[in-house]
Amino acid sequence: MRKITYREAVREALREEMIRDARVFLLGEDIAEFGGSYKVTEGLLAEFGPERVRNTPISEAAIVGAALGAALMGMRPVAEIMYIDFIGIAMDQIVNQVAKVKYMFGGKARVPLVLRTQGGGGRSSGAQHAQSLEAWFVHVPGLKVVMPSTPYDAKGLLKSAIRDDNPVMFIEHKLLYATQGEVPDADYTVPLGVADVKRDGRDITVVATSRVVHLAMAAADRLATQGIEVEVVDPRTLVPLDEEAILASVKKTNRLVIAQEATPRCSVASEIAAIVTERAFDDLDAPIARVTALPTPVPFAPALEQHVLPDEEKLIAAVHAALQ
Amino acid sequence: MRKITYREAVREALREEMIRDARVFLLGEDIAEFGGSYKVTEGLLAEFGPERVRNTPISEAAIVGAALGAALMGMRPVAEIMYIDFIGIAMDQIVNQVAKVKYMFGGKARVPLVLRTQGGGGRSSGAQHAQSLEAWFVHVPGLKVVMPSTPYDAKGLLKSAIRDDNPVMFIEHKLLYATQGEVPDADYTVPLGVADVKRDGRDITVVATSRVVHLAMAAADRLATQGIEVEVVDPRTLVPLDEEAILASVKKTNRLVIAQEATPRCSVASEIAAIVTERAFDDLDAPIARVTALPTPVPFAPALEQHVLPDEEKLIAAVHAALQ
Amino acid sequence: MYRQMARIRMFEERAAELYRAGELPGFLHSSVGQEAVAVGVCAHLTPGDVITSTHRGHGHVIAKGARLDRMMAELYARETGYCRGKGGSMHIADLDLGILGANGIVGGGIPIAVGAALALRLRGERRVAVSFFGDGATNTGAFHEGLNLAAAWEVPCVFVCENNEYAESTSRRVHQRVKDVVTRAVAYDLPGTIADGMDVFSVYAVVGEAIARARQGRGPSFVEAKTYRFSGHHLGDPGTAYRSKEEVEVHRRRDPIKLFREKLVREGLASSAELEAIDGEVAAELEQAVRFARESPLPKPETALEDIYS
Amino acid sequence: MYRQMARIRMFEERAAELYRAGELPGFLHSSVGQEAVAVGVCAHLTPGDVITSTHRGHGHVIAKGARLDRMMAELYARETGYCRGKGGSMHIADLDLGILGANGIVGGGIPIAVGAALALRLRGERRVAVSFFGDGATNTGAFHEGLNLAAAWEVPCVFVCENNEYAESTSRRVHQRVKDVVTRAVAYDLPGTIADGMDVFSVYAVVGEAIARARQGRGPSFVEAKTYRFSGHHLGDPGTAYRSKEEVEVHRRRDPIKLFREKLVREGLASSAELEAIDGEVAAELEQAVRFARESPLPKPETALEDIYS
Ligand SMILES: Cc1ncc(C[n+]2csc(CCOP(=O)(O)OP(=O)(O)O)c2C)c(N)n1
Ligand SMILES: Cc1ncc(C[n+]2csc(CCOP(=O)(O)OP(=O)(O)O)c2C)c(N)n1
Ligand SMILES: [Mg+2]
Ligand SMILES: [Mg+2]
Repeated sequence: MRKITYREAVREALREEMIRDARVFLLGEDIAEFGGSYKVTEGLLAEFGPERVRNTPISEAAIVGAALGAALMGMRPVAEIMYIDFIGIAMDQIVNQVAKVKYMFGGKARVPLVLRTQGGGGRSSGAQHAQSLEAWFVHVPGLKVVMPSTPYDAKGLLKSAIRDDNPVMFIEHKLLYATQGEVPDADYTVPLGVADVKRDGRDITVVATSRVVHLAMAAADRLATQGIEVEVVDPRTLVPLDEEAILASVKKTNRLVIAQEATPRCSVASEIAAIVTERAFDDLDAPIARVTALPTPVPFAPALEQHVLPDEEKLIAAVHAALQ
Repeated sequence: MRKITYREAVREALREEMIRDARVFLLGEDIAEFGGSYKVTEGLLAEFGPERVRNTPISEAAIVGAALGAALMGMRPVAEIMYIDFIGIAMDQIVNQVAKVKYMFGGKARVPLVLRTQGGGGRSSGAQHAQSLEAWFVHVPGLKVVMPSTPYDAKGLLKSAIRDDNPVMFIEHKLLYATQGEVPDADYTVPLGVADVKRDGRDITVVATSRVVHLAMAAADRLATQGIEVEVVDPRTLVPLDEEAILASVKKTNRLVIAQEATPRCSVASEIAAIVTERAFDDLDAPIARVTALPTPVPFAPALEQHVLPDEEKLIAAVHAALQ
Repeated sequence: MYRQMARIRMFEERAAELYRAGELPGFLHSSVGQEAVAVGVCAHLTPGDVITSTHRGHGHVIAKGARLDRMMAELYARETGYCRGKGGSMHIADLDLGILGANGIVGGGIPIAVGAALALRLRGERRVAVSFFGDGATNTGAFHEGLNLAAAWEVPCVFVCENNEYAESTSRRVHQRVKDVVTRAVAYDLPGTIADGMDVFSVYAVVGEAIARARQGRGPSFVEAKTYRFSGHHLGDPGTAYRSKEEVEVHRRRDPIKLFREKLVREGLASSAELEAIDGEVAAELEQAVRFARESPLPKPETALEDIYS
Repeated sequence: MYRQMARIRMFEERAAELYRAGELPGFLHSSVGQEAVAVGVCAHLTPGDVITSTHRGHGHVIAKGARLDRMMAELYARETGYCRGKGGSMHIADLDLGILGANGIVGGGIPIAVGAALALRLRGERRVAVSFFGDGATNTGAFHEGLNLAAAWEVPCVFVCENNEYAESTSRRVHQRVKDVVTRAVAYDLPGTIADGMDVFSVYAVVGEAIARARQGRGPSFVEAKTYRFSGHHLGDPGTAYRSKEEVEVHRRRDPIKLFREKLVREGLASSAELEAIDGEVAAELEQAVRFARESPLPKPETALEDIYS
């Protein structure tokens, strides 16, 4: 199969859905001539023109609000928030309007809206350009939340998100854009709410999200040489969460490490830990461990950032501890 | 000891700290003549004048940003966000500025800022006036988070918060304002980061926050008549969290129910469940249960709201299940 | 138009009564005194046009075509209400009528209206969007971002500020320095006009131009309607802690319904008897609405879990 | 003033070199072309006055008194940097110098400056706050809420918009309709003036009045400095996808440092030799700064856990 980058995979999904459905359009800061901060939308202005690839002012609240208004009128906007770090500005619109209108209106609304954004550290971008804030959105009923880790998933999930009639937060990772992976030529989708077992293993389950899936895969390779078979489960969508897939893996391995780039408190890792203790307590042979960023803002200096973010070593140490 | 309401306790803390320290001042929407939406600041305009009790425009981002600027200059602002539901508008200022300036500046800043707000349902206020959003702030390093359940705690914790050199989210509950409790006449503080065992018991631990502490106490009374002795632990501050107090109780009772009014996913209940499975796995004789709001926006109709929010019955059922 | 104004006034007054009698849960923001704005604006709108409204939204949605019975049922938190009892007074919506919702967040509806207008523009339709909001809302970031975006994109949206001189208890003198709210239109290079919000003819004339402009693809514009709320911020606020009796009295003398009636009769457009007949019909409609609401079933508790996702 | 402009220019150019050589992590936003604004403004400020700055903040903080060595050390992510390597280019701050921080959030510093000014006012001090921001920032909610609050409270704050006609790649024609940014001052009933941001004398004169007003307790005001950035949005953006070579050329001809030199020499205020001597001193200071940075220790990894709480 051909290999393309994660960036290209996202772009292809946008492009193909724009061709497929005239109601799909894009809005966001510097997505037109500039092709977006991470060049995801490059070339789309030329192909679809300025009505469907719309540069906006620096107005994150209005970007989201306008996307909502357009969605309520039957369009299928895909809005981009340049960095997830800026999403606080749009938080009211996302949480009080986008997530709730359908419910508040007694069901009589459809909100086919995708909010694309990217997060994560590793580029010395500093505390306001490197966060992982998915937990906020998982906390809020009414939103779906997607975090793809591979080009294949990115393309297939984004297509599902655009075709979904609900608001979807689609969270990419800045360090993944240049990564490569196999992606079919033909149209396909990856359904929301279905986890993917990225590696089979019998000794321990590692549930990992976004870029940390790759750290987990690398750690699993190294652990395999020590005779430890790690099962790597990538939920891919955090809402809806494929609890059954996680529980099935834990029932098999009886040990669980949860790994993410976000800070620990009230995070997706906390949530998965809580679910598994609630629903598979008797299957656990060891405490559940979380491998997360340390609870600090993301520092600028590479040495500090590396210290704060999760990495292979930390994962391997957690696996060893859980196997004790 | 004299009894006063939770509302009066908060007001007394504000008043006494304003007398004690000229750097303390208040800002927020309708806090002056109106005395605030829930009448907490009533009378303070008359006593301290319009320079220190400042009505603001409807500009939550500017309220927080201005409070931060004043704090950086050595003042000790107490800002009010009328409903925690509106805090999305200030989210960027809180998370990217208030929580991070000290760190980003390499430690060279003090941010003695209190953000008072109130949350919670039970008054048919609808989905945009009844949320419990503390988890967002617990997720973010750099903030402290306080949720008092009694007049005594409210007064003592607010005084500590105002005297603290860090930003503190101080989250009250609208249904608690009218509740009464014993509060000493003399000056006292309740330290941040110390939980309170609101009721001793040997059979099971219920960790509960804010208004749900009272539901837990009522449930415990009823369970006591069935011979079940519930220990009710109120963390009081969520950051810093008194993990030791929770673990000590679990070590004693070996069973844990966590109860809160917020929605479940990535919540404080998830976090406490994760901590306890990490740190006291072997002490647990039963799965940890969470009693939370159902994962929906808060509905308007009383019958629906009641169905969604936690109550005594749900708590009692969870305790019974955990004791099975 | 007279009927619509009467429907709003009587709906608000009846709802206040029922609220005080303890029949309605939650809280209510009365638009009594501001009826001429809602009606003068919506008289220009077709069912295909859309509005976004506010916490003080009963008038807007009635003027835009909402049924009193389903509104009252919503206030009564019944299954037959516009939102199946899930929304309440602050969230009444009906997409089929072009009502994109009242809103509990001040300023929250403004960017939504801009997006709705963008959709109309993208599809080349000659429909328009109207966003209602108060003077207090013009201090929110959402207002600024929304109007700037509308101007930059030239979408068919009309911004109607109901300036009643207060945001809850906070006088405009305290919350903003501009003499007229309409001054803010300049910041977006938008046309802006002031209407007498107590005079439905004035509102009708001023807004007519703005809507025509939008419908013809000539871009957004701004209208400030100077009005006043006769009651407190919500039922429960007597509205006396921050404004004088005299001030309220002065405005009450320009009651928009009284002014309208007088004009209609003076100019021979309607007789007192005709107007009273309309009042009678509206009163009957309203009693029917209250009956409908009271007799409607409460939502089943389990329905709380419906309507979150499509 | 000449020295300050030279320090900024050379700092930016040296940092760009080092960045391209791979010595500096993260990303950098160069203020080359905009030096006259930073310098013309800060020439009025005492150490007790405070500023808030932006992602493009090197010029502001240098003009406000920051040391080049500690700045360079921060860009090098060293323990001796202004932020101990925790902040980087976008977060340089020194409260002792009245620098309340560069800022990675567009518009984020504006309300902070308003609050700082409020503190000065509450304490009755004659110090002032200045907030720098770009044209793009004037579309943010924070700008609107901040300026409105400053106006309502009459705090001693001067708002300085560096209008370089672009927000990243987005031309002002696309992101806002007003012909001059300063028009927006009207929305808050604030005095507003335009300065030629390529002419340090013009900036100095215009801002001088605004700062005097604030210092005398006569309230906030707004200055638009028309300027241009000679490089791309950040190092890495060639700045060519969205603007023509000709356009850049036209502006480069009005290089603020060149203009300033010419004027100084023409009017006999300084000789070329004197200016070159200054350049030489600055170059030496800068090399010293680079040496300091390179020789400074990296922060210890564990220090990542410090400085979160007091
Ligand atoms: C973002 C936000 N902040 C605060 C509130 C609380 N609140 C509700 S109505 C109101 C005043 C609104 O004033 P205005 O826009 O003038 O409308 P009016 O009530 O006068 O019709 C306030 C502060 C809110 N609902 N939303
Ligand atoms: C809230 C927010 N949105 C978007 C960005 C990304 N961003 C960084 S600089 C910039 C453009 C800023 O334009 P302007 O205010 O004119 O300043 P200039 O870069 O021209 O100096 C953008 C969009 C950001 N940092 N913060
Ligand atoms: Mg008003
Ligand atoms: Mg610019």
